[in-house]
Amino acid sequence: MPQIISAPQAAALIKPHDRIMFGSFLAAGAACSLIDALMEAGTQNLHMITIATDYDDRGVGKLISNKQIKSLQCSHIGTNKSTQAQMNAGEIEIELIPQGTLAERIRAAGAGLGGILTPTGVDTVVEDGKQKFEFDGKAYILERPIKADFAFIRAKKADKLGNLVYYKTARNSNPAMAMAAKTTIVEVDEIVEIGQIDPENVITPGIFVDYLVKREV
Amino acid sequence: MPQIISAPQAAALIKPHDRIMFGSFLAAGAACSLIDALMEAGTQNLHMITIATDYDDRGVGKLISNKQIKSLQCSHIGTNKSTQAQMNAGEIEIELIPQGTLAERIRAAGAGLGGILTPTGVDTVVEDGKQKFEFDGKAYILERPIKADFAFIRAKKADKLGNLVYYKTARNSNPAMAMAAKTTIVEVDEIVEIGQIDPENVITPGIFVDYLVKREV
Amino acid sequence: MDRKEKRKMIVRRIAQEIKDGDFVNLGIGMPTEVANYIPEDITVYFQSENGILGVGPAPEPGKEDPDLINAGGGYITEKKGAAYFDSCTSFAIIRGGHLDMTVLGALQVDQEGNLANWMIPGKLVPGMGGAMDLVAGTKKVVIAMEHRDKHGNSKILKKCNLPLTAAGKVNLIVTDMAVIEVTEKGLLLKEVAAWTNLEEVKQATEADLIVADNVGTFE
Amino acid sequence: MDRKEKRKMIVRRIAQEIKDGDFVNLGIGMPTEVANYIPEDITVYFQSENGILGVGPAPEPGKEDPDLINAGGGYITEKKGAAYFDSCTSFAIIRGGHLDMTVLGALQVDQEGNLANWMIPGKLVPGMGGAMDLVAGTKKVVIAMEHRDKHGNSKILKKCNLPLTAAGKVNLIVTDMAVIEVTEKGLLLKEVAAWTNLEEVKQATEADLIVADNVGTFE
Repeated sequence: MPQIISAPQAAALIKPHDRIMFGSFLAAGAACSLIDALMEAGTQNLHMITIATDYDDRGVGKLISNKQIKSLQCSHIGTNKSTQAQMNAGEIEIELIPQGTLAERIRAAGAGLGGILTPTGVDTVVEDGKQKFEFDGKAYILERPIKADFAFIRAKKADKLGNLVYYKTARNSNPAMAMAAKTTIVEVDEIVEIGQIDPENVITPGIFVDYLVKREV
Repeated sequence: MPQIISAPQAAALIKPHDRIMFGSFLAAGAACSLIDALMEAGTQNLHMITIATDYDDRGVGKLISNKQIKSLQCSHIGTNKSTQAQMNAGEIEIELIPQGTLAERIRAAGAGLGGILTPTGVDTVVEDGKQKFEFDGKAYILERPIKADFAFIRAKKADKLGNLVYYKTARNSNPAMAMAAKTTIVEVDEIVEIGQIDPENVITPGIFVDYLVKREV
Repeated sequence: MDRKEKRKMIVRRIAQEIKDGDFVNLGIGMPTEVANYIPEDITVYFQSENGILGVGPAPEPGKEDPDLINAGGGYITEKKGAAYFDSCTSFAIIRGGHLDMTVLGALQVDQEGNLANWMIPGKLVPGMGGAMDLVAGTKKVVIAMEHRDKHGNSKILKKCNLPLTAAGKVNLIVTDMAVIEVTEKGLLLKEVAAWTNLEEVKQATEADLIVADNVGTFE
Repeated sequence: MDRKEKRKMIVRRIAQEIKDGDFVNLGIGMPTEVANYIPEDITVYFQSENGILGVGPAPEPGKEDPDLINAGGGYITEKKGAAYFDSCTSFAIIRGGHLDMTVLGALQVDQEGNLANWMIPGKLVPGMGGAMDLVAGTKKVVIAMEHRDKHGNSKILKKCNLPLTAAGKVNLIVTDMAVIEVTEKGLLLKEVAAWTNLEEVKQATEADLIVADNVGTFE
């Protein structure tokens, strides 16, 4: 059963050089209280895994503006000037990954797979250094799982077992990331009693959840 | 938007040698009206993809008892005497696949992946003839997607767009199979108007559904 | 015809490619506007890769929900019959070939159907986002772009020189000057915009063009 | 002690391995009975690979639901806080290492921790079902079986000769005679059933046994 802690307590679990997955898509579905607490804690040299670096002043991008991120795996940085600037200055190391491949690599980590073969990125720079396959005339590249020490997840509601439901397009990468980290911390609007979420509607079963944090922003 | 047809009309779409996926787990979540209609049609030499062959007189097993299945990919046949007998008599060709690998191979087909690497089956006969990989001291085998011409899906409810919700453990392989066939036919207890299923609770989006059939048994 | 009018013409023309019942993903920028030109007598469901099938029009002012956005970050509403899903399912839809069409912008396309739209080395590196998956997986890939760049150079080349998004996957190119189909034999010029003419299109195009028997017009 | 009592003893002993808050998958047959011996002061969530976390006890007669079953096809109920999911998510939980324990039956185990429990060539081929995934992925693999087969031969071997379910993945073997841990050095005999003794266990076991310093008893 997950432990209920505060955002600062969650942030205190993070050490320099930890690998953290951040659910979010252009700030929708970002765990804002956790991000703010991590900024407050000031932990540096973190590795960020996220879909996009959101905005300079909103979503996961705030941690980049605050210079806490040393390296980054994501699919898009175009909406965040700090990321571009730090990349150009050599202050941040970036692996750009096609968004569907990123999602699937995260899922593979959570599902215990050793990798997936995808046609995405074939004949582009994405295939560089990767093993290539051809079946029935179609080419695929082998993409390896992406794991993390922590996942910062945003859900709408959790019961005390950690069963989660999400809200509209704030769902995005959160369910996959919840499966793929050693420790999953979930920021929710509401924590309800066991039995108050219909078992048919649970998106992330509680087995994937380690900590619950009540959203404060 | 999916077309609403009868079970006999659905069965009439099937031709000998077609590859059909059948959602079901020991008869829970089997599309019984579709199976009965296919027995009535008597189409033979079919290839069946399913989790288990259920029972001789219940679930997908009825099609085996009725000698309509020429070849079979599944994870378990222990509950069906007809399957065992036809296998021993050389009348049916069987590929036994670990259940999680079966699910993942079906999903891979639906998701456009060229395969997945799984640790399941390493150092067993399952790895025979397959490409093997080792990463960080752990071994994996490459498993290829399983596609089909048709999927016979059982859901609880559909709206007229084909958005589906399931019922308890009748969900099982149905959502993955709904994604993986050229033509997906869904048997439902109830067809409701568009807008009557909460968008948050849709398990299979209508984009995967070609035909809806009202359950009659 | 000013630039704004030309862009409207492009998206209006692309809207005609969409059929009743299609599932379509619209890229960021100009492609997003295609949704505004769908005829009222057909039903189209728009997918957005951040996790929704059934994107509705922009909300009324004051009703924006920061957790209900499209892939460009724009506020949207939910169409009746919509479904939400996570990134994995979203890209299963995309990569798995379940979408009928995607409309994307481009920096360059070439006569082999190659597309470059995600980076200019040393200058602009926004990242590929979902574009590589969309182009790899969707049944019909339509490019919406201006025919020439701001220096007047052709964006339709014999061979792309920017890093590719995907090779050989583009099906149709719609610009402010022409409608061009990518065929096995090369680029087939099918329509010329009413404001220009065949000769001007040829001059504005670096790639080899095969001119269709009956070149139409669009406006 | 009759056979039925011995089987009860096995599952009772295995129940003691389960800790408060554990997520556990129980195999078909004898392992399923482990659920009946969980102490009341701990909370355990049982997963069944057909798509539920939070398996409750068997329903009252007349309340069976053919769409609410466990992996053995037995009727179950839904525990408060349960969740349903599809086969892919179910095996993501299993293969991804998220379960604390699985309890499975066996035809043979050996001193390298190999397990054979899915076929006897030319005789019985039920198929592996979910067993290969469970053994490959779960943190702790516990085997529940009788120590000897019906001919009196040891089922704990130096080397399995039936087709394997997985290699080197078994952690604990609980039989009607002994509790044996699979360690890097070999099989560590930790407990002997109260109805028998160390010498009888050794005689009934083909595999090499390392006898623990303080061999306990169980009953």
